[in-house]
Amino acid sequence: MNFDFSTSLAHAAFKNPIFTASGCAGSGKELAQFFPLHELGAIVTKSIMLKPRSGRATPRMAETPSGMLNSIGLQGPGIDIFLEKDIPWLLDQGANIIVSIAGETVEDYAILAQRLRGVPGISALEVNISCPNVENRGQVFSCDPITAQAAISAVKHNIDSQIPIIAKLSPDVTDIAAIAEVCRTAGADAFALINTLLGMVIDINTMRPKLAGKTGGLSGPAIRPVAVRAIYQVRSRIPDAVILGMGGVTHGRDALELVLAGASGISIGTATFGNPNAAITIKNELEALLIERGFTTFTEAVGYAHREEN
Amino acid sequence: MNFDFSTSLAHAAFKNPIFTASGCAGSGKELAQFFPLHELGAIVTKSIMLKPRSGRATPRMAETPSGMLNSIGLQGPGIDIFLEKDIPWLLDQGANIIVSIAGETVEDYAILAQRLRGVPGISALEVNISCPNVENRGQVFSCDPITAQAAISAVKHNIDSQIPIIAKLSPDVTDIAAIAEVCRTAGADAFALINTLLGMVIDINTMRPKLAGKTGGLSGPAIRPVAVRAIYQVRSRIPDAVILGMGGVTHGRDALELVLAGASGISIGTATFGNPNAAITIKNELEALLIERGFTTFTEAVGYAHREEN
Amino acid sequence: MINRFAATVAAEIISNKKVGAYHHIVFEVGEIAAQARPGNFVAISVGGENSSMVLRRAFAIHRSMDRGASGGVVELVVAPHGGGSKWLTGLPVHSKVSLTGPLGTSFGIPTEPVRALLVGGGYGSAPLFGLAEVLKSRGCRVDMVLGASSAGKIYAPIEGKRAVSSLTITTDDGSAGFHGKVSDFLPRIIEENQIEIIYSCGPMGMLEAISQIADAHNLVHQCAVEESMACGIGVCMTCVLPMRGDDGVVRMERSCIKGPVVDGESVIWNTKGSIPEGTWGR
Amino acid sequence: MINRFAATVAAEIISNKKVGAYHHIVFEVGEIAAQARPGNFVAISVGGENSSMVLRRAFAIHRSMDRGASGGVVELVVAPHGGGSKWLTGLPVHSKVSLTGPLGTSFGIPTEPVRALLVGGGYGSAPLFGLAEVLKSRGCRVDMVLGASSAGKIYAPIEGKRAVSSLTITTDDGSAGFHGKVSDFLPRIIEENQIEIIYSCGPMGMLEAISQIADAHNLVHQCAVEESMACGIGVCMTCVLPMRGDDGVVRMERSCIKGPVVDGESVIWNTKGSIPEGTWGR
Ligand SMILES: Cc1cc2nc3c(=O)[nH]c(=O)nc-3n(C[C@H](O)[C@H](O)[C@H](O)COP(=O)(O)OP(=O)(O)OC[C@H]3O[C@@H](n4cnc5c(N)ncnc54)[C@H](O)[C@@H]3O)c2cc1C
Ligand SMILES: Cc1cc2nc3c(=O)[nH]c(=O)nc-3n(C[C@H](O)[C@H](O)[C@H](O)COP(=O)(O)OP(=O)(O)OC[C@H]3O[C@@H](n4cnc5c(N)ncnc54)[C@H](O)[C@@H]3O)c2cc1C
Ligand SMILES: Cc1cc2nc3c(=O)[nH]c(=O)nc-3n(C[C@H](O)[C@H](O)[C@H](O)COP(=O)(O)O)c2cc1C
Ligand SMILES: Cc1cc2nc3c(=O)[nH]c(=O)nc-3n(C[C@H](O)[C@H](O)[C@H](O)COP(=O)(O)O)c2cc1C
Ligand code: FES
Ligand code: FES
Repeated sequence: MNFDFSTSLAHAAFKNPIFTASGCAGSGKELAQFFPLHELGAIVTKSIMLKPRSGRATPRMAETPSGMLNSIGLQGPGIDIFLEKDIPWLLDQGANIIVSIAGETVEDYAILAQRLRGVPGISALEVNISCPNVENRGQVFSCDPITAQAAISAVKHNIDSQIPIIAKLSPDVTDIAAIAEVCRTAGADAFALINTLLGMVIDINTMRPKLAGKTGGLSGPAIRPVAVRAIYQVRSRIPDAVILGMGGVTHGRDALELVLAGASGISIGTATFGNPNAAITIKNELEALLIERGFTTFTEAVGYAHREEN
Repeated sequence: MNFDFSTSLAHAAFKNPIFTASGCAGSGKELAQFFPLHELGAIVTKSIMLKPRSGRATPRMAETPSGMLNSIGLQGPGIDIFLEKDIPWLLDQGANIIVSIAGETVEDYAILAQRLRGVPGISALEVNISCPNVENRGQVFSCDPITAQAAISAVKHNIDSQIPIIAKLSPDVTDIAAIAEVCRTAGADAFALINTLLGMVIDINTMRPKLAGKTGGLSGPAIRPVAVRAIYQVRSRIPDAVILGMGGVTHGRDALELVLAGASGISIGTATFGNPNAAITIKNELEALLIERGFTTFTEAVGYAHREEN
Repeated sequence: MINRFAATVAAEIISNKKVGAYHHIVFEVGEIAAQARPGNFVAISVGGENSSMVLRRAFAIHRSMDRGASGGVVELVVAPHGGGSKWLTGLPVHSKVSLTGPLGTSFGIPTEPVRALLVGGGYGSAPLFGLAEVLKSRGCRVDMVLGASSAGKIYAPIEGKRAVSSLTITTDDGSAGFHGKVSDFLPRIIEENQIEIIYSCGPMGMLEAISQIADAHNLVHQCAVEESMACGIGVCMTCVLPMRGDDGVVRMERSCIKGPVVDGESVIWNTKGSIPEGTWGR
Repeated sequence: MINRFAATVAAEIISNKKVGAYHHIVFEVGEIAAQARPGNFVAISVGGENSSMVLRRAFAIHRSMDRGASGGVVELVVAPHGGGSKWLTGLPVHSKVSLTGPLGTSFGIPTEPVRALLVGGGYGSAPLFGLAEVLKSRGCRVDMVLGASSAGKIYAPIEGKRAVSSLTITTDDGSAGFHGKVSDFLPRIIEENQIEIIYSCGPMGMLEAISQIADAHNLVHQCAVEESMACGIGVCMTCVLPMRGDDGVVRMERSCIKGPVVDGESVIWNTKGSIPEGTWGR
């Protein structure tokens, strides 16, 4: 079959549109046991911060109907160890890498971008601005147009110009397309939609919030309709928006929904927890579904649900 | 067992805390075939508007993982027929009634409140401000503090003072507690949390949005963690907030979660579609769970998850 | 008003057999079997206790039998379509499912013997055999036309044919019976058999085509419609379709309680995706 | 690093029997049985195709048997707890489930014959019998203490006892064996049997108590911990617990790949709900 499965996010090209989701693939090593990482379009790394982070206390997760809550709190080794250990290892595997970064202040974002500047082998930067801003009462950066813009600008001014910037947005806002617009103005080349929804589970035995951090991020199939809506909305408002979609994709058919809504790439998160090989299965299923529908290239299908009525 | 299951929303008392959810119990007649309506704390009527409404075109629904989308578009007979037919019938059944109203303009809300003024047998008014404001590009009233406040004020100034006003809020906002605060200032006595989340499903065969209205409201167990979080947040920000909770309650244990988070009453929506007797089963299960946990009155359990660590 | 006999029972599957493209499934349902009329449907919970599918699935009652003290049964003909119906067709005997029924309206039975034509598309034939028996017992002559995309999707059990004077089969691909759509053959059958009333059940496109033919021949046409239903009991307003009332006003009516069996003439067809102009409250 | 033999297979249930409060379930798993070591666990998808439960459930391998060409089996002891485990214990034989394993670390086997004490709480006894056999085959003396809240929750199959020199049973309610907690009896047993190493598996509170006793007696203590796990393969970071590394630094380590079997001494116990001071990155 002569189907062209390749895709691109702004000026970064990938051999196929199925990626891991940030925070859902460990350092890559753990998944590599189940399949060769270079079979995916890209590995999106866990959001890395400046310093080592212990993350939140446990319990850190609760299963919910067709989903789960997590409150990892961005546990990680910090940018130095990450650059020294994780990146070279991923490159060794022949993996395409999208580095996800997260900061607590606008300056953090700037410094992280500087540290990544000139590092070879990075295809794109995902800027996780769905995390708390310590300078602003812990309000999430992407929940406020001003801080969202500031974080993206900080990255834009400090990273190599050929590295696309993907702004990762929270769905917990009144108007996600408006946030996307300011991020674009600030220099974002693409959007990652969506991060988790804020949720809570109360343990009916202890009669307190189940997670040590009280609230957590809701992911999995439960949120897929919100992801599809967010992608569709952003694509409607910004017709040439480049979108990396995610949220509850578990089967090829789910990925197809997000693609039709406007996603040029699909990240697989929670599905991997239920099935270590999920990303590969989804990749194969998506390809088959697209061919079945008569597409000859993947990119034809991107945003196809927006076409005029005939 | 000497368990006191009664509850109140501001100055309205109910014999138990399990209600129907607006739009999920028809006019009451349909459910009455499965159980006597007076067995519930109250029947919350489908949001009524000034004029008859055809609602949206079909398809109006799509099932989603542990949830569903609907886009009914507030189909209904308008306030006149509603007052003439539905209210007397419900009163005949011995049902406690909470009337839900929805407007397209601030003036609509004012007129609806006037029409309901002095109507006997209404326990409370649920003001659905999670609907589009035609005067403001169709933006949902409760998504903007100014329009939210205006709609609630309009009701407050026109309804009998002894009828509690319950502001029903959309979770699709950056800060739901902030919206609750302005509604309270405008005269809301209680909050109904939460309305549906905006979602979309794309039909992978037609490759277009599945609903005729494109987007729809996401309800059911999938959104329960968002409901619990919203209730907990509003109760944290406004410690004496009175809350009618809803969102994915399907079993007694789910109701208990919302109660512990801060809900004084629980509305049952989507669960009724899966099981016509759901509200009654949930009522019985909730009572048993509360007794099992040593509560002697329902109200002791309300917001119990907020208690200090010991 | 909603079917006043409706109740929810834990129904045991006592037989589940593949028949062509469908499964014929028999449920032990107790007293409600006695209340079921041809055209009524049941709504079944699917996927078991921890199912991600929160809504019931609607299925037309194929036949129902009240066996007195030994309990009643209803039979369904189920096409394995998506997750819910596949789960149901995959259940072993003795499984129990939550079943609500009988729901909705039933086919109107003429008080006089008439010449009736029953038209079914795919699994839409299911409710027609029970109807045929009732009509036959009232002295009616019953002709039947069943159509489907291909042979395997024609559901026509041998015992069902007893009550039928003639049975015409059509398939889109010609793999059984006549090659074509049922509507291609109706005018001739109507005329040859001097049909006085049409009953139909099947895809909406087929019902619309039959309505036009019934109109042209000035015949009463009772059809069982099929809209996406969330509740099946009239409380959710998802299953509506535009229908003209006796007062001439078009309203968005719930197909689960005003239907599934409706008067074909009263339906405003082919409006999927829009509300017809002049509809009440538009 | 994650268990390098881990793979996902469609495992057929070939036996499922209720034993006291538990179900003993045998799965046909093919080649991976040969790789399983005492202490490893498997992760199973629950609820079937349209399940609302999106995460796998972790179960310690009770025993595993490589039967060469006729395929390998693993046996689990499953407590019906919530939706997922109840679904699993309710499955009929010949059902297939998706099973990933073997996962995690295994109990370290001493190279010299030693006097080992194996302590299990509830279904935590499951992995200990396989361990006992291995230890016995290496010439170790094996004593065992099993505790639970009541008699029905003691899992101690007769054939499992073969490898054990002494078996002490304790229950919280006194319904079997000694009345009390396992930890109440350990000091005496340790001393009487001159125990050199303790292996344990059970609730976290019990493991902590044993750790203290092991400390006091200056014994090595290998315990299998149990944290809520979303992935079981090291990619999600939900299952962490604070552990002191060889470098003396406390880190939040993943119990699914650094564990479940860890050195009791290295765990910072009783920190649920908080991160211990001095933890790396706190
Ligand atoms: C009154 C009535 C009678 C019916 N009788 C029969 C029958 O006798 N035999 C039979 O095989 N099928 C019948 N159907 C169709 C049957 O309800 C659907 O095939 C079934 O709901 C599909 O569920 P699923 O989970 O397999 O598919 P999915 O496509 O996964 O279902 C997703 C959702 O869409 C709804 N849905 C999907 N297809 C239909 C449809 N065609 N009509 C209504 N809702 C749909 C489902 O109820 C569910 O909520 C009838 C439908 C109605 C409304
Ligand atoms: C390494 C390991 C080994 C285990 N071995 C066994 C065993 O041999 N036999 C046995 O009966 N059980 C064992 N468990 C516990 C078993 O995993 C839980 O009982 C099971 O996950 C509960 O799922 P549920 O759907 O029935 O309950 P629910 O409470 O509905 O589960 C909800 C969620 O919480 C998680 N969860 C709930 N309880 C536990 C728990 N105790 N530990 C970890 N996650 C939990 C589930 O995985 C699920 O994601 C083990 C757990 C771990 C981590
Ligand atoms: C355990 C877990 C950890 C996550 N960590 C991160 C993270 O570090 N950075 C980030 O941008 N998103 C993170 N996410 C969000 C995911 O990348 C993804 O946006 C979200 O989970 C929705 O996709 P899914 O439903 O496929 O999981 C995390 C999600 C989960 C479940
Ligand atoms: C079919 C349907 C119709 C609804 N109609 C209304 C309505 O008219 N007014 C309103 O305030 N909420 C309406 N809702 C929202 C519900 O009242 C409720 O807030 C929401 O569905 C969450 O609860 P649930 O998950 O229990 O359904 C509707 C929900 C559904 C599913
Ligand atoms: S299906 Fe709910 S009203 Fe008809
Ligand atoms: S369970 Fe996911 S990292 Fe351990």
